[in-house]
Amino acid sequence: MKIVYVLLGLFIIINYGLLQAGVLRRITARVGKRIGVPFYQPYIDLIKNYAIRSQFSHGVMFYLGPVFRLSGGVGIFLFMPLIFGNEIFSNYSMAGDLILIMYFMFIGMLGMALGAGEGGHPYSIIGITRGLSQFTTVEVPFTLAVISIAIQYQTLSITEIVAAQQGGIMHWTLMTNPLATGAAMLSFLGMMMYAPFNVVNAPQENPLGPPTEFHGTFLGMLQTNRVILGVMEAILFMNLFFGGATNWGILFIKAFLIYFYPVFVGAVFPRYRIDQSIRWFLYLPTALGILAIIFI
Amino acid sequence: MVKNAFIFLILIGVAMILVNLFAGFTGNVDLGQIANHYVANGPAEVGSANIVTAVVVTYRGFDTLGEVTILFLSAAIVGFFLKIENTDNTERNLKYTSEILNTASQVLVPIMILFGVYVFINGHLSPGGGFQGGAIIASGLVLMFIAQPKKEIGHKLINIIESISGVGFVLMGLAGVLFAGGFLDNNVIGLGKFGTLFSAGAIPIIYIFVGLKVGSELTGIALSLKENQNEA
Amino acid sequence: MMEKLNIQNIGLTVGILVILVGLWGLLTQKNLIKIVIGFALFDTGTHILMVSIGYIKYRTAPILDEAVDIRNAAKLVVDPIPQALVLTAIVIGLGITALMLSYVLKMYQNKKSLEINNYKDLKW
Amino acid sequence: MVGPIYIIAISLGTAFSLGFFKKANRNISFGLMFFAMAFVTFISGQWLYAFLSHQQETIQIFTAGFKPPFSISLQMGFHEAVFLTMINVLGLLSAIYLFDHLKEKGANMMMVFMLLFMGLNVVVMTRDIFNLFVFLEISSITLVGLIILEKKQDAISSGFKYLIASGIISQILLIGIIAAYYYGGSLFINDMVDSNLLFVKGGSVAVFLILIAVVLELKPFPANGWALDVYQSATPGIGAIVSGAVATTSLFILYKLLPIGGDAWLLPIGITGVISFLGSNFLGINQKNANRILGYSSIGQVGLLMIIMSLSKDLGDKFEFVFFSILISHYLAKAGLFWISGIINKDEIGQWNIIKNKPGLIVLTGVFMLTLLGLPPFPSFYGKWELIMNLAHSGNFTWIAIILLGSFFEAIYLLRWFGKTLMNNENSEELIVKFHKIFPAVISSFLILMFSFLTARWSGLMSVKYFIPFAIALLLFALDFLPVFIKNIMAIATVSWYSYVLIYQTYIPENDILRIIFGFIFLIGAILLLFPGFTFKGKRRGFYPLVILMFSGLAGLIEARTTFQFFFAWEMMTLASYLLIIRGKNAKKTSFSYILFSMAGAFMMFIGFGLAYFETGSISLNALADVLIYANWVYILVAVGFLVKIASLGVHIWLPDSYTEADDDVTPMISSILVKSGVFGLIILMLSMSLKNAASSNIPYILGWIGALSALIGNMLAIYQEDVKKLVAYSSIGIMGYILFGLSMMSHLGWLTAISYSIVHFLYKALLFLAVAGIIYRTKTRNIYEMGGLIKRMPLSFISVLIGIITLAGMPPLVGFAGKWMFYNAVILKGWYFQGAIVFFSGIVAFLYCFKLIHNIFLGPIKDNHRKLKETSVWWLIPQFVLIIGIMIISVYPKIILEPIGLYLSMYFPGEGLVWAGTTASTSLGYWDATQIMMVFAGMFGVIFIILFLMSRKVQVVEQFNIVFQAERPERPETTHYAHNMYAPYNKALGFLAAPFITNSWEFIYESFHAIGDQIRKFYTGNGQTYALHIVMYVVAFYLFINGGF
Repeated sequence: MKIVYVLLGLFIIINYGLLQAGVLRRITARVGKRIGVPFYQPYIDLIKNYAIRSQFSHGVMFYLGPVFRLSGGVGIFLFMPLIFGNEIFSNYSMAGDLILIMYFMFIGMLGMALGAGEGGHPYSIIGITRGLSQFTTVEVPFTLAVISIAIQYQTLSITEIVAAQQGGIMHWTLMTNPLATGAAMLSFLGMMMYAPFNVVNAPQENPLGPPTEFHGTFLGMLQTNRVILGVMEAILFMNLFFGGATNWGILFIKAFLIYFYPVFVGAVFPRYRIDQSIRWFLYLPTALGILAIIFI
Repeated sequence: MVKNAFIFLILIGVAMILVNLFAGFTGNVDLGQIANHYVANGPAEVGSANIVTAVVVTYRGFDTLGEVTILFLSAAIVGFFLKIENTDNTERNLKYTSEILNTASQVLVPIMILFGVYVFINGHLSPGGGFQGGAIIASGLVLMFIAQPKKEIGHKLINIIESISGVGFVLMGLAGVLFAGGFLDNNVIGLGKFGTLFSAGAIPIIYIFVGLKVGSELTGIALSLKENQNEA
Repeated sequence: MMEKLNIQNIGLTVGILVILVGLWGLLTQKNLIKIVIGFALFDTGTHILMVSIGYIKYRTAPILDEAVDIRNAAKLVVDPIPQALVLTAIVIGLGITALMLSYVLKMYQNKKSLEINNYKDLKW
Repeated sequence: MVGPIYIIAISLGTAFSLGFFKKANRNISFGLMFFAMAFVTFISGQWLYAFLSHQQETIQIFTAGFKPPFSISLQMGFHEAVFLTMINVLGLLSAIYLFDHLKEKGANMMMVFMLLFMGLNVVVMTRDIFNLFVFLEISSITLVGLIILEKKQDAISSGFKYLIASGIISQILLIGIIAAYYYGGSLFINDMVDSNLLFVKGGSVAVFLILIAVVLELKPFPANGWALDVYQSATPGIGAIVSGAVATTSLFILYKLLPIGGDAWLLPIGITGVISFLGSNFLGINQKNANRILGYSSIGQVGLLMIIMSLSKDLGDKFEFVFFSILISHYLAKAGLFWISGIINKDEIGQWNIIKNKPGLIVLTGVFMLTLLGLPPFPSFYGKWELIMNLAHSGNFTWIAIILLGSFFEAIYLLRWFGKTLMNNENSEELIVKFHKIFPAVISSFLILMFSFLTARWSGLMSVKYFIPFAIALLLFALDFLPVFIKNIMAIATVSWYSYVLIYQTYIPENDILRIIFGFIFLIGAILLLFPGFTFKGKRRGFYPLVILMFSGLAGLIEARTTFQFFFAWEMMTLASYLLIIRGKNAKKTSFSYILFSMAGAFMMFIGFGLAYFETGSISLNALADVLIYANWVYILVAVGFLVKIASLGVHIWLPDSYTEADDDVTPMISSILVKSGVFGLIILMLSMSLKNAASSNIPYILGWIGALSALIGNMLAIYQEDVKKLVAYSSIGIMGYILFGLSMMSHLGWLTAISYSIVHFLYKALLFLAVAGIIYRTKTRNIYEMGGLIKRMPLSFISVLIGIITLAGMPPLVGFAGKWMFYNAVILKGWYFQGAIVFFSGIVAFLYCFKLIHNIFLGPIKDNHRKLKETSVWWLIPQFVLIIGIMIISVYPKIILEPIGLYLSMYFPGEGLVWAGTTASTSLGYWDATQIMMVFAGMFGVIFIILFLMSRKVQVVEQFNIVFQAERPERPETTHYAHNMYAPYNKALGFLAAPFITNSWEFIYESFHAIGDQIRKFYTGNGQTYALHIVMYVVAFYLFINGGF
């Protein structure tokens, strides 16, 4: 029975994610004084990709790469409690806590990396090395923030963290532990890989970055994953710092706002070189994280 | 020069040590207990009129054996060391020696050898002994080398004498172990009458061996050195 | 002063001086032969010390001939032991000196030099 | 029995009568001489036997039939018998060794040769000091004679130097003797001891002169330039005599005359010994000339023996054991090395590698050098142990420090020399080994082995069962001619039997979790890692004995209950692993640094044990818990030994190259098994010292930081490696730091993490190294950018590496995640946030090299020369898949290892720990259900895979386009390959963290040692006169020192 609700939740998340993506693309277009695509464009892309008949593969790992990738995204969804106080939509979060989710992000990356790697195109591997390199330092402030809130709430279980934040905006981590929130939100920029940290799979230049190796169904899976992953990371931050959500409406609003923030930053700031971004995460965000641990 | 000054300082240190060494020296007034024993009982125990000889040959005979060995060794080493590799030493032109020296040596050498023999035979009665006698004999022979450089004396004879006397010495020592109190005890053939030539047990015999050995060894050394000299 | 100036002390002093002279020669001379001579002097100095240690005033050599009567010989003769020892020591010194000289001879034959500074092949 | 006097009589008689045969056939004279010496040896041996077997009284032999002091008397007692036997045996062996020399040089030299030993015999026996002087002269004159056995120019000049020096010394002795006669009235040593010489004015100076002469006979540093020249220039056969027989005799003289000086002289002698020991060993580091090194080492050893002699009071009844065990080892080993040097006949130690293809000679050299170093199982090891422990017992830690420091200097040059000996040589000149030259060395090595056994039994520290491994090793060595296949089977059988006896029969009944775990890692792991051995062709000479020794050493660690057993096993394991590593083709330099670090660590541990013994008076390991006053010291000292083994930051520089250069199947052994010995040691140490007493509670904090930093630096360095083995090696440093951090948290979870993680690390590190080795076995290259695309050729290896890195990176659902999860909880509970953060950061950094590893080997386009490759040999794959199965089981059901360990730990950390509800483990912070995660993941993965499969019809596989090079450069094209210098931007950003400043600083220290030594040794000007001056200066300085001049 639970499996049904889990799939339902997944369905909701995917649709929401697609819409959100379309809307945000439109907003950024307007910021850039352009008309932009219709908000349902992501649906079209997705359907088109899944519908493409011709398939090329470079080998087993190339074939399995997207599977790994999507498993990573779906896995995060599966182990994340969505709606607080709602047994149905707490998914499989009883199987593991915050740490599990943090480490589940890696599986997707690894799968992507392996898959693209077998493609054999040097640009994809260059993109992967960049991505991994940036990722290592992005994680540092986030880890510090997590430790900080773990000290604060004396738990690593997301459900309990959310529970501790109930009862008004003043109880949110945002208020009770602003330093940790700051550090985490800065590293969130890096996780979402919008500008200035999007040199990894730079979308404007062609062809660069792992996704360009894939097409058709493979690419469709990657897109699906990106949608799910984006939303889920937003939800993760919502749960950790913004008091979680007690119903779908709040979830959508909070998720949208949290997701909008890196897009906004990306629309405003130019892009970093990879070594610059690596260092950047070790300066201000890490400092914030350390302070968050000291002044908890 | 600085180095020498430094060495001078060091030597002052040495001098200080030696002075301290004899700081407690107050001339003897009487014989020590051991010396006393030697002088008092020497005649009875060893039967040699020359107490020094008694000490050298019997009481501390073992030292003497070692001493002979040392001479023997240095002779052997020098002999080995200075052996002429190139046997064609014919072109060595040696100093011409004067007629006087030549003639004199012919007279003197036998007398010197005879005197040497006398000295070591009477070692237990009068001053002297094997070493002195041997040295005299050797000097006689050295005189002969100087007088007649051309005259060749084979090492073989010297070696034979050396070996015989050496083995004889050791055998006398063993005789001491077998027939008397211990190694090199001279009391193997009776002490004889005190103060006569045939007295003091084995001492004269040992001294004969020592004399021959020392003589031959010193000669050997001199001979090797001579064969090496080559001033052209 | 006078009683300090007896044969023994003279002997000791001379011995020490000879030893020092020998050492000086041994340590400062550059000529191999002179070094050997220095060593021989050192040797001799030691021998002088030995003999003079055994000496006793107004006494004669430890040979019991008609000059010395056997009954109270112990009152009449000097200590025989140092004399015996010095005899041995002299012979040993002789042997070593002979060896040294033959070495010098050989070194000279090989390098045609008596300068000790020329024999520093092995070092450090 | 034949009286000792016949020793003299026969030698002299024969020597004199040799004159008859001068011209005759030289074989006759040699035969005579040899027979005489053999008989002399027989006499002394017979007396020794008499003293050992039944209560033989010490006897006096009076010459001339008068009692001493009136005549010269000889003494034959137990000590005399021992020394005489040693000297004469050496004489006999040297006679054999020098056979052709003596025969060529003729009767004169034969006389000289045998009279040397006659002289030494008398010197040992005589009780009359003037007589001693005379026969000392004999021995020095004969020595001078033998020096010029070969009339080489430098031999002659060094002989002259020797004459001058020994002349001065003997004159000093003579003056002393005559003065002593005047003041004491006797030349009989016993009388001199009884007399009141020391208290007469001037008498003390006489004693001083006598003793200083004896000391000078021992060639004390720095007044020993002449002796060194002799060692260097004389034929090695003579060197053997000088350091074996003459030095031994001089020691006995000191032992005989020291009572005259009384106790007041013990300290000065000890100080002289210290100066010699430290000085000459320190200068030895700079030497290149084999014989001269041996000279330095002999002088050092004599210094050590002088120290021991001066400490006889503190050593008490152990004195004889210590003295003789060290003396005999030195005497045999040094002589043996001189003989080998004579066979090799090369001055420069760099040229010694011509024995590369002579295994026999290599083994001999190894035995001798390791004996000198006092490594187990050789006699000096027990001697050193007793020495240090007894000194510790009486609290002489200055002496301990000095002794160990000197031994370390000695280790430096001897081991470097040994390394050079094994260098692979280009010059193909063949070495001819005459039988009569090798024979003495063989005999002495046999004697060494015999004495190893005897000393071990006498020391009473070893029970017979400790010799089983050696027996097996010797057996394997004897069977070395067999092909690898059979020997491998034998080795596996041995280890299996061992593990059966230890684990199944001992620990499981005792339910001793810790020992079960490490027994499993050490022994079962050994069985697995021996399988690849089947792929090796040929003989692999000497490999299997070492392997057996290493693993039995590891087993000994688990077995050990006393500090001695522990130290023994530790040293043995270190030694064996060193010899295994050095077998690698280019492993000489790196194995040198490995053994140096290990020995330094071992010495520290040694001092630590000594300190503990000093306080508790017990050598039981548990007694460490009772150390209170010096707890911090003991803790640090012992811990350093273990930190070296797990290559913590600061002492890690030996590890990467050693792992890289070792044979491909040795690397997994050391990297996944051997390092765990350090972990085990730390656990033992912490269990007894951090838990049971609070005295040293702050040290774990420091260790924690060290661990965190090693984790960071290890991983950082791993990223940039282009050599695949080196990459994995550096990651080992990181993981070990991680384990160290877990242990030093001193909490239940921390320890649970560390211990379970050492199992996991064993599994995946062995897996990775085996896979990598299997790949290298095929590709014949270690450069990672020369591989690629191998997934199609070696799918099985790919699976191994994939599993390996997923576990290493700690991703769910595999068991690596268990470590990370417990770790978070432990860190947050413990409150070590920043160290924790560093460790997590390094954990993420680990991704970079994990990906590099798997991608650059298996993915991307394949290289042209690899298109034909096959999957690697099955012998590499079998252990890999056993390990994979292990990982999988633990991943699905981690409870099976975590729960028992938890139970075991709750003995020490009650209250905390994991709470198990079904398959869910939970702490006060979080929860985690490995089984469920695994199921969810599997289900999800399967579903998605099926979806993809259904949606993607008629997939056509296409080759990659070979566009891996951005542009060809004529030289080193790989630099433009994308896989070369993969993480350049990362290096640009954070490269400073990987700067090799630690390596540089260590090298700086090493270099400056050399520089200093180079300056110091300049005072050996090579001028005989200067050496004479040194002697005189030494005397004066010593005099001033004695009389408080300064």
